[in-house]
Amino acid sequence: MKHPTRRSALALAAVAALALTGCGSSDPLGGGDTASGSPAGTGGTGGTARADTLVIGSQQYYSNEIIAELYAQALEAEGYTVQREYQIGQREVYLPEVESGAIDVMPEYSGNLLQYYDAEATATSPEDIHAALAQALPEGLRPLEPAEATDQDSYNVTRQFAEKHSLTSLADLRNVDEPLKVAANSEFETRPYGPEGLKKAYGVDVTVVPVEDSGGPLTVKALVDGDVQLADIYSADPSIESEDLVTLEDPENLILPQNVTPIVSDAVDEEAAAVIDEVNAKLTAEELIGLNRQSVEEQASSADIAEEWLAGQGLA
Amino acid sequence: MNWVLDNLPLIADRTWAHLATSLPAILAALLVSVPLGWLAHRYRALNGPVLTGAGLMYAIPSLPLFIVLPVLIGTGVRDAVNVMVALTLYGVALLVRSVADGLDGVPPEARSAAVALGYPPLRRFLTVDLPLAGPVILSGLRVVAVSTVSLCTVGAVLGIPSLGLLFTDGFQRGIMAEILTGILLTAVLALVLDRLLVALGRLAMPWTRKAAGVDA
Amino acid sequence: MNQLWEAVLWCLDPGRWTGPSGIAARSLEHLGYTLLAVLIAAAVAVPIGWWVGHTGKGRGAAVAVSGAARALPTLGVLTLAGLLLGIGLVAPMTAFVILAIPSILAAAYAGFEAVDRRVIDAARAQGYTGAQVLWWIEVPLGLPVLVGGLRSAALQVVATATLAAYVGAGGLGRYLFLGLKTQDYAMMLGSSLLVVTLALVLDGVFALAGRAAVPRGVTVARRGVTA
Amino acid sequence: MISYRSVTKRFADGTVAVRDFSLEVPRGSLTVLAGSSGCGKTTLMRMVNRMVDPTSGQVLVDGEDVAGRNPVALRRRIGYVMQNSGLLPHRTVAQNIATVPRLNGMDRRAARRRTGEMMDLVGLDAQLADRYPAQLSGGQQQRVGVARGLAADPDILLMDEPFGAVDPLVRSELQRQLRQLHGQIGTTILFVTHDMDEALALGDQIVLLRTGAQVDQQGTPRQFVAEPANDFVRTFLGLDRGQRTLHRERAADGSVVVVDAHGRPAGVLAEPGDQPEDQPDAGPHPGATAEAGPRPGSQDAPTA
Repeated sequence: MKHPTRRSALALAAVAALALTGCGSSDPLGGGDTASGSPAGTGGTGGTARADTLVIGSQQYYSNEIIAELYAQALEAEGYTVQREYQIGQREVYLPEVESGAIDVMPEYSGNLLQYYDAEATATSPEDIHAALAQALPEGLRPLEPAEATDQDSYNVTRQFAEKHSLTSLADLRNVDEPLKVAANSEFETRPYGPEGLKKAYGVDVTVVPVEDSGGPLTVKALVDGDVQLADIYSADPSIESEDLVTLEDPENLILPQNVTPIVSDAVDEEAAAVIDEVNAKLTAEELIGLNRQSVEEQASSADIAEEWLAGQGLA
Repeated sequence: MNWVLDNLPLIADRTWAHLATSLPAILAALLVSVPLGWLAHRYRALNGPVLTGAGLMYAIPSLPLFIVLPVLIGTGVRDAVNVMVALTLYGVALLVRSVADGLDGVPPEARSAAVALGYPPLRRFLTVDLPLAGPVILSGLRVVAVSTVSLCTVGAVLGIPSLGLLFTDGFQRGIMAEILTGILLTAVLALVLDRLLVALGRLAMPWTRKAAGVDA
Repeated sequence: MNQLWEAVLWCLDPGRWTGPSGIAARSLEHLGYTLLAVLIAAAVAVPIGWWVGHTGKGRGAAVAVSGAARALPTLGVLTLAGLLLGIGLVAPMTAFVILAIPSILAAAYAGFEAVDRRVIDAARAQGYTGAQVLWWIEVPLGLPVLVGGLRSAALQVVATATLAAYVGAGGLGRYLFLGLKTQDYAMMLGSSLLVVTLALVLDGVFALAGRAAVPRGVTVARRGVTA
Repeated sequence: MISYRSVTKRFADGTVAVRDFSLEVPRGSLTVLAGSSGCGKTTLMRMVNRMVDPTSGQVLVDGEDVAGRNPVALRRRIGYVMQNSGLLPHRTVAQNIATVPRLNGMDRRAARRRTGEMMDLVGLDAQLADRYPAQLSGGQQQRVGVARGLAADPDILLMDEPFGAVDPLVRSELQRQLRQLHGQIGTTILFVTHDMDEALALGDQIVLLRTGAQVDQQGTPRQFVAEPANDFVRTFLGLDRGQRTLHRERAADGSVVVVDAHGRPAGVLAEPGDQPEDQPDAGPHPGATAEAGPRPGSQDAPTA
């Protein structure tokens, strides 16, 4: 008690020493290295999959989990053994595992994934993006055919706000004379289609209010309550329709298309790829919104939703 | 409550993952804290640094620790080892002080009596000091158990399986029942563990039981 | 090593410190959330804790409530409150206050219980009223323990206040989540360092307050006699 | 002065601490309630200032039932000294002594003056006024306790084993001074102890109690030693073991030594004329300043 400063300093030194010794031992940013270096990289639930077992992952996003479950059940119907690794956070968590081969199938979104691997990418059309993505992916990974369904960021306003300021396109935001706040996940701040992109493409100033539910109910609530004027909501989100929101058009292609694109490892052979392709081919924008609606409004589990949909499509 | 009934396997799965992560961490925290606490108790010079260091550890936000730790120890973010190490660190942060306090509180008479009786040092530590410090250590361990179980949920933000996934998923889908289930189960797990520790403590330290039926 | 160095550089970049979303503003927000949460929690828990400690009534209930509150996962409370209350400060505050209450409540009654019963008995025998025992004996003698409780509550909240950014509020959590979601390790680690620094500062302030709170007669007792 | 009338105390758990107890404590007397722990003596004492209320029966002070008095006001009129002094650790000696006068509304200056008088009365060096209790020796703390009990000039002083925690040497000194003080101020003192030697040394009147506050014997010290009422009293006094059966023996140097039944020396027989002064009017208190400062390392070292 007599020498608080000295004690704190010692403690700081101890903490720093801990950090330093740890830092020296490995390259922290080598995400692939760290994951491949650890046999337990597949997470807490299981050991290494057998060669004939396909590991299917999903983002920490309910809609992504449904798509993963679609692939999983379709593969199981064809006699494959599937191990599920769902809800594995965001890209920085799961991509190292995908790259290391611990996960074989991962439903992804084309535009954002391309930007993750190549921040300078210039492609804007779905086809160009797909081609660029095939190039950008690390060795051992390949994208399968994209679905028609997209689930991309979109700027939304309430019907009332749109009518008050006669808004249909992002460009119309220039005519709004009040300060604009947009609710979105925090990474939106640095995305090319975020505030800076919006300023560059349309000359509109916005500030971000981070809400980490990926355009979920809280984001929508913030918009409807009038706490924010704009909300970044994924285009496949059923609440756009149920809350009667207006998605602002993006004539400058500021936001890259996010077609649902499975990323697979070499463990996925042509036959297995064909099964996934077949599912993906039936996955239209409307179908995806429908699936999401079942999850959010009927609170159905991904397994039930997938089972019903595959049966309805004659796929299982 | 429909959501609960429809998702029992999922809930069981998450509960299991939660226990599988938090229980080893609690145990590891105890095993690490005893020698550390002893050092802090035995060597005055180490007392300040160890206890303040431990206190500071608790001030590190859990979320970045979950991310930074794999960078430091070379595991994957979702690696069970990563989560356990992080939770263990927090547990140690709380428990070292209890161990040191408990050992400090051992009556010197008891200790010198043991010395006088000719106990060798390690045996004396294990059979006299540690049991007498037991009640204080136990109360620290109870806090650690409850807070570890509660803290374990934070990993869900990174996709680390636990009951916390019910929060993140329910949050995105707007299912209150899912979040509530997660909260209640976490609390129940913590409290059950707490009662269990109390019961274990009574078994292991019969002398701490309140004397029953003694006239006033 | 590199990582830590870059994080330190990130913290020290003067360009990041200014402006409404600069480090200075975010740190102040963070500190503000922490103090507000501790203040509200204290306003709730201290009177209850004192009442429990003074009367000896409801101790079982207080232990149970603070035990249960400790067991409530902050992330769960935060998301639930978020869904119910919308974005802004109310939801995270609710979670932080619940987080802070157990330590403060326990410290408030434990401080009273630590007062030698004989001292209180003697005071009553001298003719102190209940209120005089409370204000002149139990409160001053229980204060060091209470400050200790406020200290650990503040440290818990300061570390957890990063979660405020999860539901649309500010604080240093803004950097943390942004760094997390954009794989910006320097930002993530840097903001963590800032939180730890803030915690250190708070800890120091509370340590000083804790020492000031010990009545002189008790300090002397600890030091032993210097005749 | 203080009268117990068929007092019974039954605690919530069913224990009967006091059963049908009656006693008159004469004004100005020093009455000792003696007995083993658990005999109900402290409970009896605490009924006087309503720290405990009897289940049935009455306790009268100056003929008035205390049950009708406001406990706080009552307590401020009755001094109380307890074992381990019960001093407020965060108040100085002066503040502790001034407690009740200040509670009664005495202004700071007057209270300070009163404190000085009290410290002088109990033989405390004025320099100790600004010390904290933890800086005092056990004996000094007890003196402060007595000073505090007397500061409001009460008619009654209750003392609950006040010297139980100090070493024998200091205890006998404190006992001697208490006798002296009692003679000086004439306050009615009700004194509780389990130590029969202390009872014999202090009491004008001794009441020896057994479990449930059953009176074994009541009388003067002389009556106790000379006419023990029964075997219990005999045992309690140590009469049966010969500890108080004293004989004269002439020592080698010619002086007369008094020994007990086991031949252990109990004292020296004084010739008429050189009796020690222990009369109330014995002037300045010898030994009063013997403890002016704490003496680290001595038996009477502070208990901090």
